[in-house]
Amino acid sequence: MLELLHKLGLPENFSVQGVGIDATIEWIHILMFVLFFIWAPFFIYTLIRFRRSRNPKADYKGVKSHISSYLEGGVAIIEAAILIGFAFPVWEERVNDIPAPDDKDAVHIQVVAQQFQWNMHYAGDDNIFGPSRIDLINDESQNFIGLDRSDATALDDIMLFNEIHLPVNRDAVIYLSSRDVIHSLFLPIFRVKQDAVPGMRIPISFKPTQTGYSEIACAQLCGNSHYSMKGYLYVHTPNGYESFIKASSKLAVLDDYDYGFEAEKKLKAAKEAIKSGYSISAEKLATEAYELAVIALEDKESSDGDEWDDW
Amino acid sequence: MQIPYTVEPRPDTGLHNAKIGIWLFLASEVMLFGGLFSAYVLLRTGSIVWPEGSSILSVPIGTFNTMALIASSVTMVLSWAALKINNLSKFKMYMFLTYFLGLVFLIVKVVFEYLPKFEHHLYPSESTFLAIYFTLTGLHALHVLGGVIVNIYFWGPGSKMWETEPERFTNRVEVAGLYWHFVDLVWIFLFPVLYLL
Amino acid sequence: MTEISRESIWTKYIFSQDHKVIGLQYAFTALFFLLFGFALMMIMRWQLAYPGKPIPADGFIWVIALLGVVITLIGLFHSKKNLITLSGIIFLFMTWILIYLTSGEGRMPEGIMTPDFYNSLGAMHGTIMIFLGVVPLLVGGLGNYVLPLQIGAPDMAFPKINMVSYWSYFLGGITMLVSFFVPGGAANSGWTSYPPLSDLATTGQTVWLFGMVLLITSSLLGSINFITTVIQLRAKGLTWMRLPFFVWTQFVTAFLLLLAFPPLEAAGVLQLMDRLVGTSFFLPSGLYVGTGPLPVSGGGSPLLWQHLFWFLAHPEVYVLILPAMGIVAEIIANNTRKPLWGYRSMVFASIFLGIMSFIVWAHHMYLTGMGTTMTAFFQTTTMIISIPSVIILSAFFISLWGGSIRFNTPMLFALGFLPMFGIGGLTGLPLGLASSDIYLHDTYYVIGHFHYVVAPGTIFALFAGIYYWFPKVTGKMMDELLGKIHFWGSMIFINGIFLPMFIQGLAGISRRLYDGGESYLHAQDVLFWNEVMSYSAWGLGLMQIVFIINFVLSLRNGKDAGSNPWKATTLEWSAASSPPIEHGNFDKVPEVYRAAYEYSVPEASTDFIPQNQKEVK
Amino acid sequence: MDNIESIQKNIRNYIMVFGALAILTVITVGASYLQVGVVSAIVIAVIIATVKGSLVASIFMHLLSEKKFIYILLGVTALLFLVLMFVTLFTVNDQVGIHVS
Ligand code: HEA
Ligand code: HEA
Ligand code: CUA
Ligand SMILES: [Cu+2]
Repeated sequence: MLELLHKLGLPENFSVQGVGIDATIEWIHILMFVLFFIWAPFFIYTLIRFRRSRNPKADYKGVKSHISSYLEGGVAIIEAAILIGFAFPVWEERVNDIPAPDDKDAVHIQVVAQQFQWNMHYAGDDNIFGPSRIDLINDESQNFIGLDRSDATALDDIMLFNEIHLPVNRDAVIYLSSRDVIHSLFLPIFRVKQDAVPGMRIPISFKPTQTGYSEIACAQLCGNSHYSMKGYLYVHTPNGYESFIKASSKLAVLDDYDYGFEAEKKLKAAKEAIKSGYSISAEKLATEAYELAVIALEDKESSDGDEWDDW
Repeated sequence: MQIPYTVEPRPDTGLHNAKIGIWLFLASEVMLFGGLFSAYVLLRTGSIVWPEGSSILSVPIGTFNTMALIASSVTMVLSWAALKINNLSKFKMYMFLTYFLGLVFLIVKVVFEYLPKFEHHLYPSESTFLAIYFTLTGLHALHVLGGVIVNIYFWGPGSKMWETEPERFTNRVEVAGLYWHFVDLVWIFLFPVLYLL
Repeated sequence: MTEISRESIWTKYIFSQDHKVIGLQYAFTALFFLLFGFALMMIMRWQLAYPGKPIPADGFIWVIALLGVVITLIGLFHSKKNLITLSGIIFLFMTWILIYLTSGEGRMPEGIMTPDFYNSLGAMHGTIMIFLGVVPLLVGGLGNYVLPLQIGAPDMAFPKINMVSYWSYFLGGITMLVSFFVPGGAANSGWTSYPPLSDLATTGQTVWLFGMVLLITSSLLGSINFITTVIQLRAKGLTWMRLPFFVWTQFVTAFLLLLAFPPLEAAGVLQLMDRLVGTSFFLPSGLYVGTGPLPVSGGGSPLLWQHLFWFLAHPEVYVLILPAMGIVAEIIANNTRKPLWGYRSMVFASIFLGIMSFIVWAHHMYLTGMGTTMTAFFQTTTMIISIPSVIILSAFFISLWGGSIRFNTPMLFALGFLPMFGIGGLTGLPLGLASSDIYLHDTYYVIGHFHYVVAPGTIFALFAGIYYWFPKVTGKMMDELLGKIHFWGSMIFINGIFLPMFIQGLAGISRRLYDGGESYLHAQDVLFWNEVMSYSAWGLGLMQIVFIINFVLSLRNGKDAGSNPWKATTLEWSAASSPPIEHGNFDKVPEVYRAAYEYSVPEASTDFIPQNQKEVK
Repeated sequence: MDNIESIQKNIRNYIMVFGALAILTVITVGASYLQVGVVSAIVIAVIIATVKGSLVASIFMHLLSEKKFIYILLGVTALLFLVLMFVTLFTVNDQVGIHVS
C-alpha cells in the first residue's frame, strides 16, 4: 500500500519519526481500500442484477442476513486496532519523546514565524539561547526576533532566516513560536508539521536520516503572501554541521562583513554543495569556512586599534 | 386551515407549541452564554494575574441589582399567577413592577456602573477582565432590555388579548415569564463570577 | 387560533408566512448563492491553473450574462412570468457583481488576481457555499417545503418566525455580498477566520461577522420552528417510527443548528469586540505585527476562537450531510420499490451521529499543540463517529438488494451520492487519526476529503431532491434526457476536479495557496493536475447550464405530473401538486396507518401503499 | 389542572422562594468577604449560585413538573454545556509547550 501511495505522490520519508506516521497512513488506507472494494462491487452488481427490466417485482423483505452488522463490527475493531497500534503511540512519542532542553545529544533551535518568513535562532557555541525581547525587534537591522546582543549569552547566537541547518542522524528539537499570526511549519519529507501559535512556544522533534536539502512550507493561511512563505532545510554530515554552526557562530561574534567575507563565501558554497547532493564536499567547505572565520576573528581582534582609521 | 395546538396542549406531548418554542430558544441561549462562560474560564485560567472583581466593581451596586432582578422574577411569576386566578388588575400591577424593576436594573447598570467606569478610562480594551466584564454584562443587559420591551407590550397593548383569548394570553405571559426567569438565572451566575471571585 | 389567510400580493409572495412560499424563497436565494459561490471558484481555478496570468473573466461573465438575458426573455413570454423573470434579473445582477469584482484596483489589476483577492474569494467561496448555499437549500428550501407536507401538517408551527428566519437569512446574504464592496474587499482569512489574522484583517471581516450573526439568527429561528413542528404537528397516526427518514434527518439537523450555533455567535461577538472596541480576547500579549508592537492589552488566546468555531463547524458538516442522506433515502426507497433496509438502525445511527458530532471538534486542531490525552480522546470519538455513517451507508447499499430499480434522474443522482460520499467519508478517516493528520492537515487532501462529501455528496443529493420534488412544487416533470446529460456530465467532471486533490495532498501541497503550489519544489511532479482540475471545474460549470435550461424549460413545457408521478408512499404526494398557498396543505387532514415506505407489500395489488391509505388493497 | 387553590398555594411558594433567594444573595456576598482560598471561594460561590439557579428554574419556571420532552431537551443542553466548558478547558490545559507572555 505504501508503494501505491508513493506512486500517488506521497514523497519518500527521511526521518525516524516519519516511519510511524507512514505506517498509520498505510494501515488506514488499507482499511479504506478494503471497505471500498467490498462495497463498490456489491453496489455495481446490485445495480445490474436488480434493474427494473430484469427484476420487475421487488422483494419486500430484501436481505435477511446480518452480514452488515459483522462488517460494521469489523470496521470498529480495525479502527480500534489502528488507534491503539499506531495512532496513540505515534502521538505519544511525538509529544513525550522530545529531548530535554539540556540534552547535549540533540540540536536545539528556536524558530519564530512572522509574516512572511521563518526566523531561526541557534544558541551558537555556548549552547545557551540569548534572551530576546519584543522591543528589540528591528527588521531593518535584521533582528527579526529581538535578540538582545548586549547579553553575553547572545553574542555567539546565530540568526538565520528561511533556512534551517541540521546534522544527519541526530535528534533535532525545534521550539516553535510566532510573533504575529498563526503559521504552520511543514517539512514534508520529514513528516513534520506544527502550528506556530503566537503566545505559545511549542517543541517538536525529529531525526533526519539522510543528508540533503528540502523545503519548508507554511501550511496555515497567514496573510496575502502565505503562498510564498518558504524556507529551505539543509541536512549536513555531523562534522559538516559542527563546522557550519561554529563558523556561523564565529561570524556572528565577528559581526563584520569585511573580515568575514571569505568565510561567508565558503559557507555559501557549502550550502550549494548540499543542494547538489555533495554532503562530503559540503563538510570540507564548512570546515574551511570555520578555519577562515577563526583567522578573521583573530585578525579583527589584533587590529582592533586600527578601527579608528575608518571613521 | 389552522395550526393546531397553539393554545391547547397536544395530548401525547402535553405541551402547546409556544412552550416548546421558548424552551428550545432558552436551550440555545444556554449554549450562547455557555460559549461566553467557557471563554471566561479559559482566559482566566490562562492568565497569570486576574484582578479580584470587587477591586474594580462595586459589590453593593451589584448586590442591589441582583435583588432587583430577583424581585422582578417573583413579580413576573406572580403576574402570571394573577391571570390564572382571573385577576387582570393584579396582573397589571405585578407586570408593572416587573418591568419597572428591570428598568431600575438597566439604569443602575448604565448610570452607576458603566458611565463611571468610562470616566475613569476603564474601557473594555484596558484588560481582559474588563473586556469580559463588559461583554458579558452588556449582552445580558441587552437581554434584559428585550425582556422589558416584551413585558411592557403585554402590560399595555398586548393585554387586549385577555378579552378575546384569555387562555392564549396567559400562555403568552407564561412564555415571556420563562424568558424573564432565564435572564434572571444568568445574572445569578454572572454576579458572583464577575463581582465576587 | 392563527388563521393562515391573508390577501395582498405583498403578503402572499414577499412577506409570506406560508411554508411553501418561504421554502421557494429560500431555495431560489440559495440556488443563486450556490451558483455565485461556484462562479467565484471558477475564477479562482483559473488562477490556480495559470498562476499570475491575466484571467479572461469576461468569458465566464458573458456566459452568465447571456443566461440572464435568455431567462429574462423566456420569462417575459411565459405564464409563470414573475418567477422566471425574477431569476433572469438575478442572473443579470450577478453579472454586474462579477464585472465589478473582476475589474478594479485592489482585486484584479490588468486582469491579474492579487493574493489578497484570491484569499477573499477563497474565504467567501467557503462561507457562501456552506452558510448561504447548501444549508439554506437543504434545510430552508427543501426542508421548509417538504417537511410539513410529509408529516401532514398545515404549515410550520410558527409561520411568522419562519418568515423572519428567511428575511434574516436574506439580509445576511446581502451583508456578505456587500462585504465585497467595502475598502480592502471581503473577508480574507478563510471561512474559518482564525485570529489573530482575522482580528487584524480589513473591514470586510467585520462585515463578515455581522453577516454571520444574521445567518446564525436565521438558523436558530428556523431550527426552533422545525423541532416544534415535528413534535407537535405530526398527523394522527404518524408515530416516530413511521416518519420518513428525511423528516428524521431534518429533526436531528435542527438540533445541531440549535445547540451548536450559539457558541459561534458568542465567538463572533467576541471577535467583533476585538475588532471594534479594541479588546484582546483572541490576541495574546507581545504581538509584533508589520512594523511595530501591536498596541493592545493582550492576554487573550487565539485557540479560544478555534474551539468555539469548531464547536459549531464540526456539527455543521453533519448539518450538510444528514438532510442529504434523508433525500437519498426517500429516493432510493421510491425507486427500488421496496422498504428501506434497516430503517430503525438508520434512525438511531443519525441520532447517535448528531450527539457524537458535538465531541469530535478538536480533530481540526490536532496541530495546535495538543497533548496525548486529549488527542487520544478526540481520535477515539472521531473513529466512533465514523461507525454510524458506515451503518447508514451500508443500509443504503443493502436496500438496493432485491429491488426493482428504476433509473430515473433523481435516482441517478441519489445513486451517485453513495460512492461519492463513500470516498469522502473514507478519506476522513486518515484525517481523524492524529498521527496521519500530522502529514495531511491543511493539504489538498483535506480539500479533497470534504469536497467529496459536500460537492458530489451533498450537492448531488440536492440535485436529486430538486428533480424528485420539482413535480410536487410545480406540477410539471423535468426533462429526463437533459437530466441524464446533467448527471453523467457532472459525475465525470466533478471527479476530475476532486480526485486529483488527493494526489496533490499526498504530495504535500498546502491549501489556500495563491499560486496553487507552483513555487513549491515538492509540488512540481503533481502540478499539472491543477490544469486538469480547472478544466473539469469549467466543464462542470457547463453542465450546470444544462440543468438551468432544463429547470426553466420544464417550468414552461414540462409534462404534467399529476399529484403522485413517482408512485410514492409518503404524505406529500397525497396533497395536490403545486399545493395551494395559504389554505393549509391538504384537502382533508390526513391520517396515517403505516410505515413510511410500504412498497411491494406482498398481499397488495399495487406496488406501493400510501401512508394514509387505510386498507391493503 | 391548576385550580384556584393550588395557585394560591403556589403564590405562597413563590414568596418563600423569593425570601430564600434574597438570603442566599446576602450569604454569597458575605462569604466573599471571608478570606478563604481562591479555589474554595469559587466552589462556595458556584454552589450557592447553583442552588439559587435551581430554585428559579424549578419553582418559577415550573421545571419541577414539566413534560418529558422538556426534560430531555434540557438534559441534552446541560450535557453539551458541560462539554463546551470542560472538554475545551481540558484540551487547552493538555497542551504541549509553554505559554509565553
Ligand atoms: C458534509 C460534510 C462532511 C462530512 C460528512 C465529514 C465527515 C467526516 N470528516 Fe470531515 N471535513 C469537512 C466536512 C465533512 N466531513 C470539512 C468541510 C472539513 C474541512 C474544514 C476546513 O478545514 O476548512 C473537514 C475536515 C475534516 C478533518 C480535519 C482535517 C484537517 O484539517 O486536518 C477531519 C479530521 O478528523 C475530518 C474527519 C471526518 C470524518 C472521520 C468523517 C466521518 O464522519 C466520515 C464517515 C464516513 C465513512 C467512514 C464512509 C463509510 C463508507 C462506506 C462504508 C462505504 C464505502 C463504499 C464505497 C465507496 C462504494 N474531516
Ligand atoms: C458546501 C460547501 C462547498 C461546496 C459545494 C464547494 C464546491 C466546490 N468547491 Fe469548494 N470549498 C468549500 C466549500 C465548498 N466548496 C470550503 C469550505 C472551502 C475552504 C475555504 C477556505 O479555505 O477557507 C473550499 C475551498 C475550495 C478550494 C480550495 C481553495 C484553496 O484552498 O485555495 C477549491 C479548489 O479547487 C474548491 C473548489 C470547489 C469546486 C470546483 C466546487 C464545485 O463542486 C462547485 C459545484 C457547484 C455547483 C454544482 C453549483 C450548482 C448550482 C447551480 C447550477 C445553481 C442553479 C441555479 C438555478 C437553477 C437558478 N473549493
Ligand atoms: Cu505563514 Cu502561511
Ligand atoms: Cu470535523
